[in-house]
Amino acid sequence: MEAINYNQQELMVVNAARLLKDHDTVFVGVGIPNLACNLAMRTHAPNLQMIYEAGVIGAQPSRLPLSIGDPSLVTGSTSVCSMYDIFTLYLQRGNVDVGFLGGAQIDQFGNINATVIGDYQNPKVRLPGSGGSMEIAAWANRCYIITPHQKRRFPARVDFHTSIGFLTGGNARTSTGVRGGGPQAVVTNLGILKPDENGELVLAAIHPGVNFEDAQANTGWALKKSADCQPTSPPDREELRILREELDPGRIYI
Amino acid sequence: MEAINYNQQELMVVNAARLLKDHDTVFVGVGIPNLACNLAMRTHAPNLQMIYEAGVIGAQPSRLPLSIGDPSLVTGSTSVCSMYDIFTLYLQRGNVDVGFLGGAQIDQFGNINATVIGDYQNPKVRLPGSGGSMEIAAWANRCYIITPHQKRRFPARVDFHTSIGFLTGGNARTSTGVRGGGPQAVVTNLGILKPDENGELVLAAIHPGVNFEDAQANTGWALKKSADCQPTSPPDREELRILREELDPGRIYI
Amino acid sequence: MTKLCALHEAVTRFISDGNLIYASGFTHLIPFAAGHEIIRQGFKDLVLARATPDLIYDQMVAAGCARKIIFSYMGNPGVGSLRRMRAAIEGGKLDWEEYSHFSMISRLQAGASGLPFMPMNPTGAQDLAEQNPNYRQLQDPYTGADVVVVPPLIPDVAIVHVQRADVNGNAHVWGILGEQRLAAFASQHVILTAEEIVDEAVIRSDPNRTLIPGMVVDAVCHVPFCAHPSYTQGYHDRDNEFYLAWDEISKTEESVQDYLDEWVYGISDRAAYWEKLGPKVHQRLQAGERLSEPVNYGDY
Amino acid sequence: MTKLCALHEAVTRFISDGNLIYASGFTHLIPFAAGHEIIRQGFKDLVLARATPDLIYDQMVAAGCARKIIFSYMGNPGVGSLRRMRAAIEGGKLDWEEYSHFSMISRLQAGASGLPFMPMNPTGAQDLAEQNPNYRQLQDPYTGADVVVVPPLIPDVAIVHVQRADVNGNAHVWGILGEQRLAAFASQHVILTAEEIVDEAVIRSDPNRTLIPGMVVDAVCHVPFCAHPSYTQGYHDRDNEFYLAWDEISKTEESVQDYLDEWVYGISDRAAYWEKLGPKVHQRLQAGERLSEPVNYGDY
Repeated sequence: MEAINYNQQELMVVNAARLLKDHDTVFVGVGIPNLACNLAMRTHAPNLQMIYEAGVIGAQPSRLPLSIGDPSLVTGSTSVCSMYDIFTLYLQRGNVDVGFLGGAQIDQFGNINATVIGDYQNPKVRLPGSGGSMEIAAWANRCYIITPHQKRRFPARVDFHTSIGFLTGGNARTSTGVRGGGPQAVVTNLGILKPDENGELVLAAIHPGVNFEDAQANTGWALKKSADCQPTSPPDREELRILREELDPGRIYI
Repeated sequence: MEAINYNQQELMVVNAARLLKDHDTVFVGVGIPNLACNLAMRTHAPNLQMIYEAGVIGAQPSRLPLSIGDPSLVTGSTSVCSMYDIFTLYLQRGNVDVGFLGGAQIDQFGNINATVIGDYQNPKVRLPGSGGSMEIAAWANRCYIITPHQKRRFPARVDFHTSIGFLTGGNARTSTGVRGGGPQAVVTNLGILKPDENGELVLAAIHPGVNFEDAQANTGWALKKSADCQPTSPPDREELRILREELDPGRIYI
Repeated sequence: MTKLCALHEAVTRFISDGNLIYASGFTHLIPFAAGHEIIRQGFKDLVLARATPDLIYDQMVAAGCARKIIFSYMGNPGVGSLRRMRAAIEGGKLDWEEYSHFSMISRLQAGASGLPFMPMNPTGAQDLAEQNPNYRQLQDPYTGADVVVVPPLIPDVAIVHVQRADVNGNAHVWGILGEQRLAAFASQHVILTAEEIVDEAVIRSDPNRTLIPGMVVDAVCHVPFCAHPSYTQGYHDRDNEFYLAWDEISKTEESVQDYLDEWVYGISDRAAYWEKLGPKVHQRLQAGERLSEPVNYGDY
Repeated sequence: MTKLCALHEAVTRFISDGNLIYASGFTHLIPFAAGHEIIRQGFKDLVLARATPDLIYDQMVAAGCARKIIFSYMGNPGVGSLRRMRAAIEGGKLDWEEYSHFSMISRLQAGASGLPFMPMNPTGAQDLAEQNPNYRQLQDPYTGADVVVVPPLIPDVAIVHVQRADVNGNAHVWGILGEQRLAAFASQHVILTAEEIVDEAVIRSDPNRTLIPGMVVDAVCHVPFCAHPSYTQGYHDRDNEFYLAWDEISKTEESVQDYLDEWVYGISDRAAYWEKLGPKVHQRLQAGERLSEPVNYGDY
């Protein structure tokens, strides 16, 4: 069998897409999550429902959206509503199955910092802040994170809880009363981290050609490996064709 | 000068219309209040803004509306919104100057009962209930009531507070924290009652040909007369022409 | 995946005895056809919630479908009282739970939003709150002032009539909106009845008009004239004559029974009902045409 | 009674130094022309509130108009960070008050609704609430569970761009709605900028499209292309190239000053700005046509 070449972005998009289920309702961001959703829709999840934070349901963009509020998301969509409605009627009401999250730091328990490096009142690096992620992390049934695997991005503890994963683990998350299940997977260029029964992120799958030591070297805590840790299947020809030819022919995100 | 004939409905409509000011935003009901608003708009208050509880702003009905949700209120109006929005963005926010109220009983302090005669749990007569009147009475800047003057309609105390006027008088109303000014006038077929400084309804104006004893005989408490109680001017030709020819040619409400 | 089915099938599948039903519509879009179908199928012990019960609930109460009503204004709009419901309450035969319009709709807003309560400013009117323990008070944590709250209303089934929908349940609604959208989002299941079933492309031509998205809809039923004797903006007028006639019909149990026999039990569905109304009524209720000025979404 | 006036006049009349301003629009309809006019008129000490400050507030901060920002996501959407605002915060030169999107918009919802607070379900994320005393907790009086609340936001002036409005300020808006409607109802004064001023009959042909009623509007300004480099659905596209270019321009105070000199101080109004952009940009941003299917309101 001939080897198939792919880059790290493609690898992450493909693995994220595979986590989505048919009929999932997904809160989509732009960029990599948007590609993952559209790839899933064109492969195993034709009935995926995409919602954009800007209030758009059922978008059929005629081009790759470059911002979360791209006009091409609106034209030809099934419904558009206000920002208050999207956060109440959809997200808080429990109509969202999957949310995608990102941030400068993700810690051992899947908590995310997208707010500040250093002291909040005297910031060393001021980041964009929550946007919708505080609520998405709390109220979507499942959350996924897609991020390059680098030690500075995976500290043992985040400087600031912009949105929560499993806090300090155990029942810390459920005792806050949030409705969603929290982060179910972190897809990186090295593999996939998933929470164990205590809410700690452990290496649950590993990409072809990567070994555990690579992952540990790029993680800020003593990384565990799940008992059933398996290699992921490499992106297949069809997945790559869709990504490259249909979804992002200008190679903006891949 | 030739005498002008008019009936009691016409008398009440004309006197209610005169209470409205140009640029007032009015929460309008169907029937008599609707006629009063349209009459005011065609005479001294051309910039009156009419809002209907059903969520319609700036209606231009091509016929006399027969229900509060008549389709002719919608066609050609300037804006339509949901019921939640009309009660929050308009009424509770303070965008409504005038509300019209009605009910089976109005008492000495302008409190209204539109809920029940007798015991609430074992009603003798079950009435329709609040609808929007509980909130209109509390939050519109000014309220007006238009009703025939009958003793059973004007008890000293209502059986049930569907919506409040001045409660027991004094600062009882203001101490509840409601934003509106409460009932400013009750227009009847005998005259106009207005609250005195203690919030008690007193006879503030009297229609042509009516005397104080008529009013007292039809009121369920010892009626006072305000110091400046004057006769009202009778409906004039133009007011009656507009009412009869333009607003209610089918004589449904007049 | 089409959700299209006959109304009788949707009612059978999604409604059960004892359910809390919200048939929505403030004077407009009241789903009479669905109410009649519920009567025909003989459901019992329903809890019927509606801001304005209107004739539809008067008929369902008269037919013995309800054990309780939840409401904020129980009148025949522009005519008078709802005689059957009033008699049932005065006779101790019907349980009830009562609100003002705003607190009723605030309950739906809380239910639709997934919130544990909605706050309201005080109205000073205490008597209803004393009778209904769902009204509670809080202190504004900023000023210490009193705030009234009501809990979410989460019906088992909402029935919502709309002007046009696609087979997935994405629905365009215009004219008086009442609580249509909130009832759909608040409820566990939604039966959508539509005046027209249109191609998805029509819905997608104007996404801002889609107040109810297919994802919250369980069944889509094509039921023209569903709302008669209330109305559907742009499709047919309100039949005020029937609202007046009901005031007479509802004076006795016997005349109501005769009405139900003839107009509900005696016919199979809304198409038969509409045909039975006859051409004179059809003509009287014609809507005429006043089209909206289109907007451009841009060809992005 | 027309409220039509020039944008510079509206800004002069309704804005004062120190005001709390909400220039609304979530990625769409961002009123850049009004921001530029505020810069030109040299206002100081403004408190600038916006869920997503976007380039418009980055420019206003760089121009020295602001003493504080209130926000929930401070980024250059799809590009990166807002460098001037970030530098001002990191340098201790700008005060700020921070929320999540939902709590920011809940503040507007409370303001627009005349409510003392809006409840939200807990998110478990405590760090921001610990830094911002406007977040408070209540107990759900029904279940005892925790509820987070935020107080109303009542700006002195909202600036809201719309597609079409009549001279009274009744406005049709479509596409992404963001917080347009809430900002207008929450604020003490509203400056409306419109892509087109249309006859009242156009507005009245589709009242359900009127999200902002004239009664809350103080000034109506005819400002085509007001939103560039953001966009107006159906009128022109988003200028993504400029969003990328700003990432470069905003790297130094000097290049920002050069930009402001050339594109803000150096021109008189939006018409001059648009002309200066030139035909190539005009062409690149064309919207094309995708019209909504009309609806019938009925000739009642």
